[in-house]
Amino acid sequence: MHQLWLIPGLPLVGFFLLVLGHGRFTRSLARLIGVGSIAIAALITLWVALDFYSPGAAQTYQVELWPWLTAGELEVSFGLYLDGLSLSMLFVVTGVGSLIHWYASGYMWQDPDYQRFFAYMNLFVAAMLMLVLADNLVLLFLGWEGVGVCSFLLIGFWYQDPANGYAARKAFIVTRVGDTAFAIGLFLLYRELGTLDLPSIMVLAPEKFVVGANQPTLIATLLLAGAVGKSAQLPLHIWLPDAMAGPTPVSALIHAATMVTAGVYLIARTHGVFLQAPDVLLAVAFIGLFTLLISGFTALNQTDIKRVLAYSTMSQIGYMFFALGVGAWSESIFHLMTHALFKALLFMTAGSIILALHHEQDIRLMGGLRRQLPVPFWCFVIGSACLVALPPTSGFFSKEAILNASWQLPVYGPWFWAGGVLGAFITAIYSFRLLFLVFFGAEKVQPHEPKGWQFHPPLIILATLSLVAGWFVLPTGDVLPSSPAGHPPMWTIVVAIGLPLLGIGIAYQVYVRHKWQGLRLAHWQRLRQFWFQGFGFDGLYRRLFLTPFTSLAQVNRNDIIDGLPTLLIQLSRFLHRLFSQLQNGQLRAYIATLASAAIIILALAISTVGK
Amino acid sequence: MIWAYLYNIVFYASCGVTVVATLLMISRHNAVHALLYLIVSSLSLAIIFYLLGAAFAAALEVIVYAGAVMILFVFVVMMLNQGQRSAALEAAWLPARGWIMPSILASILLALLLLGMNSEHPLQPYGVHGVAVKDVGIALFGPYVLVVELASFLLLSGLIGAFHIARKMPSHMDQNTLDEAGNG
Amino acid sequence: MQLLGIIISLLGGGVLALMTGHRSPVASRWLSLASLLVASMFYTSLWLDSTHSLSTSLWTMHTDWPWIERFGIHLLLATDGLSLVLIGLTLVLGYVALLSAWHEINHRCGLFYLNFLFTLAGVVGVFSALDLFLFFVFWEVMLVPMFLIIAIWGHENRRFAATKFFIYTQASSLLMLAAMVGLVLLNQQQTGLWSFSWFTLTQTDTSGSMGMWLMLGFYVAFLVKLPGLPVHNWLPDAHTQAPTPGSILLAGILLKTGAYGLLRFVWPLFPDAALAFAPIAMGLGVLSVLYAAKLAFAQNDLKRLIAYTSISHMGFVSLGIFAWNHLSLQGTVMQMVGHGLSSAGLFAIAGLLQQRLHTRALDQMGGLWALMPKLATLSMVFALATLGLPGLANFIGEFMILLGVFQIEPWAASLAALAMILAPVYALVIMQKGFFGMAVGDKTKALDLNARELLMLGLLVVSLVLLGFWPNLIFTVTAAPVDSLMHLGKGG
Amino acid sequence: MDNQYIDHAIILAGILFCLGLVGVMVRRNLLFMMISIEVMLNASALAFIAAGSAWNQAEGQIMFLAVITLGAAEVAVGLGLTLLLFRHHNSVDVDQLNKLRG
Repeated sequence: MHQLWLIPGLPLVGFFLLVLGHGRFTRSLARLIGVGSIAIAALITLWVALDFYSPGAAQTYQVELWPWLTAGELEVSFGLYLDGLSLSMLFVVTGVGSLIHWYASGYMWQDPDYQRFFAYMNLFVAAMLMLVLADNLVLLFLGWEGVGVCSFLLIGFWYQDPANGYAARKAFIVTRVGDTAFAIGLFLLYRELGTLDLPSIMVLAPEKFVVGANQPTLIATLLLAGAVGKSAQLPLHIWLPDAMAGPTPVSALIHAATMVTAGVYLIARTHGVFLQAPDVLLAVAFIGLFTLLISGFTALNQTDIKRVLAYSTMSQIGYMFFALGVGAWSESIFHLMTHALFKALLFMTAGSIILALHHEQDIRLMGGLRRQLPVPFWCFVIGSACLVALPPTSGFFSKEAILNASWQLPVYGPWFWAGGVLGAFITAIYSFRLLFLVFFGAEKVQPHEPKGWQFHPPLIILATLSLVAGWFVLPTGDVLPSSPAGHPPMWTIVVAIGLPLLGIGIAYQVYVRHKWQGLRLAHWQRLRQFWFQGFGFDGLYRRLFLTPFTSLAQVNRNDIIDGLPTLLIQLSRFLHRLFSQLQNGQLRAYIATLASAAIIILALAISTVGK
Repeated sequence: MIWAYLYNIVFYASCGVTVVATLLMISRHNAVHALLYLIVSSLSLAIIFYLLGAAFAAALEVIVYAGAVMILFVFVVMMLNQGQRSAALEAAWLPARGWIMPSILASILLALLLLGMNSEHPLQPYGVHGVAVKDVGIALFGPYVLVVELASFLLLSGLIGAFHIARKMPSHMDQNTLDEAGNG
Repeated sequence: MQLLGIIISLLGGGVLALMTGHRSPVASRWLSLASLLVASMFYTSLWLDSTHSLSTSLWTMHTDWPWIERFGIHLLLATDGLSLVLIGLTLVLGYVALLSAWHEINHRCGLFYLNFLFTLAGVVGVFSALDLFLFFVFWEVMLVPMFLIIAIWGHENRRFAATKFFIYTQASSLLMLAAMVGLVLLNQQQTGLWSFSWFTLTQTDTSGSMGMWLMLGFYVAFLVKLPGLPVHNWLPDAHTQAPTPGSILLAGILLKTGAYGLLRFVWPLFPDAALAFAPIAMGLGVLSVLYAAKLAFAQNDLKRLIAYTSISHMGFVSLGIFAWNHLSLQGTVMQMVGHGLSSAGLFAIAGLLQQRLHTRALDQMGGLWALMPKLATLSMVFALATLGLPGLANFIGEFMILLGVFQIEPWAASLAALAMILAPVYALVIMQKGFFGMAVGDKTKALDLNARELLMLGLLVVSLVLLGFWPNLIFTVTAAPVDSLMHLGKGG
Repeated sequence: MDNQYIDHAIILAGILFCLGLVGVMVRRNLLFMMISIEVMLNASALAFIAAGSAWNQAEGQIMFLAVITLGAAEVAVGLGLTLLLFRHHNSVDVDQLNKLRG
């Protein structure tokens, strides 16, 4: 347990080595450092887990590395905190992370900036680990921002193309909006509870806050806004599809497994505050549900393979928010873990396909790849099965648990359950649409599969893991509040399994048998276009925020306050010209002014004499 | 009685002569005519002085003013005068329009002076007690007699200065201005 | 006594540099470096024996020699934790500016180093003078050489910028002088004795409208120096036209004198007036934070953009000072140090870019990452510091200021927190237009950093990260002085 | 004896003063301006005399003396300068002297 600081420390050391050794390390040495640091961190996590699971060991472990901020009554320490929740997150981050690094070492082999890539990846994992292991909200915020910066660096990794730069900045600024709300929530929390230390918040929150009072509600909403920003949920979700501009391993690691789940982790970690604000929990559920449905529909008609997976990630995280909202806390983390596995699998198989087709990402140009790319094909099938939650796979266990829990909710129970099942149905359609379009149908293009020991083993491991993961039991039981007990009626489970199968059938008919082509008719076109643009959020935000700000900035480029002094200068010059006319050298003009002055004075004297 | 009547006529006659002479003096083109009119007006002024009981002042006016100052003027005019050409030049410099603005100004000033001088509430310094001239005179010739002397020295130096400026004229006069003055 | 050593070694170094200047510029360069070294030796010895004495007494008195007996003016130099930290920052930035001036200044070097070291001496004097008259003298000593640096070694229309800078600061320091004299008279009426020393003047009762007017005199002078919103427009011009060392000095140190003045003079001397004036000042602070951030985004000239970012950061400082609780004051000190380091870095990079590309316009740059990876990564670090990335010094400063201000004025803090969104907008514009994207025009001859430049920027990056992870290095030193100032400011 | 003669004399002085003023303003020839100034001096002298005789005190006449001496000195210097002007610009137009303009 004492080597806990090594887990975030190793990737950080890896980052510094790679940065300082810029240009002097060979490619294989860079790979060794890059992948090695994460792999060792994963091993240490296992070692710590053994300690954790050993009987009689304390369920929580807190260590303070050094007193970070001490000012007056504010005591913020640079400390690590380990409990069931952070341990499960550690499994996800280091486990899936190391597999992705292993795969990335092969995927990015031809790229000139190989070392820079692994430096950023290591920094990212270090920041994510810091976020997960932080014992107070300020340190969590440090990890939170660090993760945001690394996602900016990695999305804009191929910086030559300005579009990537724009996507990176868009991601960073939109998440930064969420972070600002999170920061204001922090300030309010500190003002109310006087401390930012996580364990003590969990204790103080129930005592200090009255359930439903506006203080906890405000804090919970601000924390929710931060989580929404980072996990790309409804209002602040526009950056995730554009984030696909980064290399595929980046999308796999950051935009599927780890960073986007940070929001879920934050809500789970500060559940003490959320429990005091029930209507905010309801809002979380609603946000989850709406994101689930909207991104589901949008994914239906995307043409880029990575954008489909991006929207599917958004909808699966919507599921996790939905689970948190309905009070299924442990199930949501369980779904987080299973989703990390199969979504990373899907992204990496997509990566192999893209690499095989020389960076071709448009699924309309692919087809019939199941014979040329057997391994990616079977891994994709397993991944899609988990995504759709077919019975034996891990996806089934996590999604079923969430749907059952949603049924128990007193007021909105059945409605939530119905929304969730509808979401599952749409997920089935779009994921198998992707499968059929890419792997079935006519062979349009000649792929040549990248051989190499970095490509297949990680896929196979992940595939087996996502099949087996259903039976894992995460130690989050005692940390998070217990989810609602009780079993929903039998017919709900039958429906929950039947609908996805129905979806697969529909997808088969439409995309393999090419039936019901009517969907492509004109008046459907406008709806499909609307769905394609993600319900028009991008355009709305551009008109609402982007153009006014840029035009205001351009108009007031050299600021008007600067105009004041120049105005003063012009005024004095004008007065100077005016008075210089009076001295024109004409003697007789002077006598005339003399005479008129005399008149004025006399007139004044006479007028006053009268009084 | 006759004496009072005569006094009346002479007084107003000389006032009339002074005013008319000054008017003519201003409007003459020829410098010499203007000077002569000025002499006439100063003489009639001397008469008025006398009638007002200031015989000494009248004498001085005639001797110093009409005598010395005007003669000086005539000398200078004679020296500078370019004859007909300058008269024509004068005409050019005196457009009829030129008269309007100054005469307006002057008439306003005159009206104000007259208004100020009527007897009911004569124009006297408003709310301040001026020093009476008598005390000034006593002071002037009492302790400050030295100052009076100095003033006279000042006037003397002024005169010498003027003399010095005028003296250089012959040596610098180049040939053409001399001829021009000659045939004036 | 060490403080006097610092000031004299700087002044002496300047004069020596001048004398050797016209014979050989290199000698004057090494000489000024030597004088800086001597000064920092004095400084370290001062730091050592004041840290162990800080536990006992707050102040380490250096000199208290009578100067003008008639009005009770003494040469009173004393340092507490706060001025110690700021003098340290001055010396560090002195090294950075000197290194950046190594090749950039090549005509009239002697005179340049004279002005350079005189400005440093003036700033050290400002941070340690506790006699109001002496403070004013050092205030002028610091101002004139800075004006010369901009006017002689500046860029295209340096005359205009230098005069504007001079008029702004001079007019406001006149206000300060008037307020100073007014205060001394007020004190004389109340206590009957003439004294300019800070210790006695903090005891005078300055409530009522008279106190308010005197406070405003001081406040305006420091607001001009710390560019607050209505009187900030000298800074962008001064920065765009100043040579790189000039910009580093100006942004790194001279702006801090304004903030130091607010901390040391406005609140302790006029507690009630400052308390009454606090909401307006905080409003101004928030306004300048947001307005400058918006302006920075639209600039095409790199140095002008960085100048506006400085105004935005200094808006945070004025916001923090007028919240006047322990958190926001410690945050202000860290923000001053953090901003000093990060803006010095950014200006050094702007100078390096100008030397290589002969332009400051952002739209003529682009794709420099491939050509200059080291310079690009370092400017990335400074850009991240400017936008307040946690783990670097600026974040600690901003976070604690906002935390402190939130206790007093939640709305002001939330509005100022919006700057956390605007900051990346302008910081990443530098990276996007400058370093990402395709290379515009032929940049083949642009070469990467050499050892000297790497040392200079490395020094700054290391100190930024150091303060980001171990801010207590500064907080322990400034905890006691900030506490005493706070009690004074609360009318204690 | 402040009878109507005194009043009329002062009125005359006023008239003369204004006429002199007109002369100065109208004429461009420096000589004529000098002459008009003389007339204005005379007008003030008349006013002094009239006032002196009104209060029958000697001050009037002393001031008259002062006016006269002043007039004389002024004429002497003025004419000298006019000669200079004439020699330099060989004309007596006063408008030529406009070097001292703003």
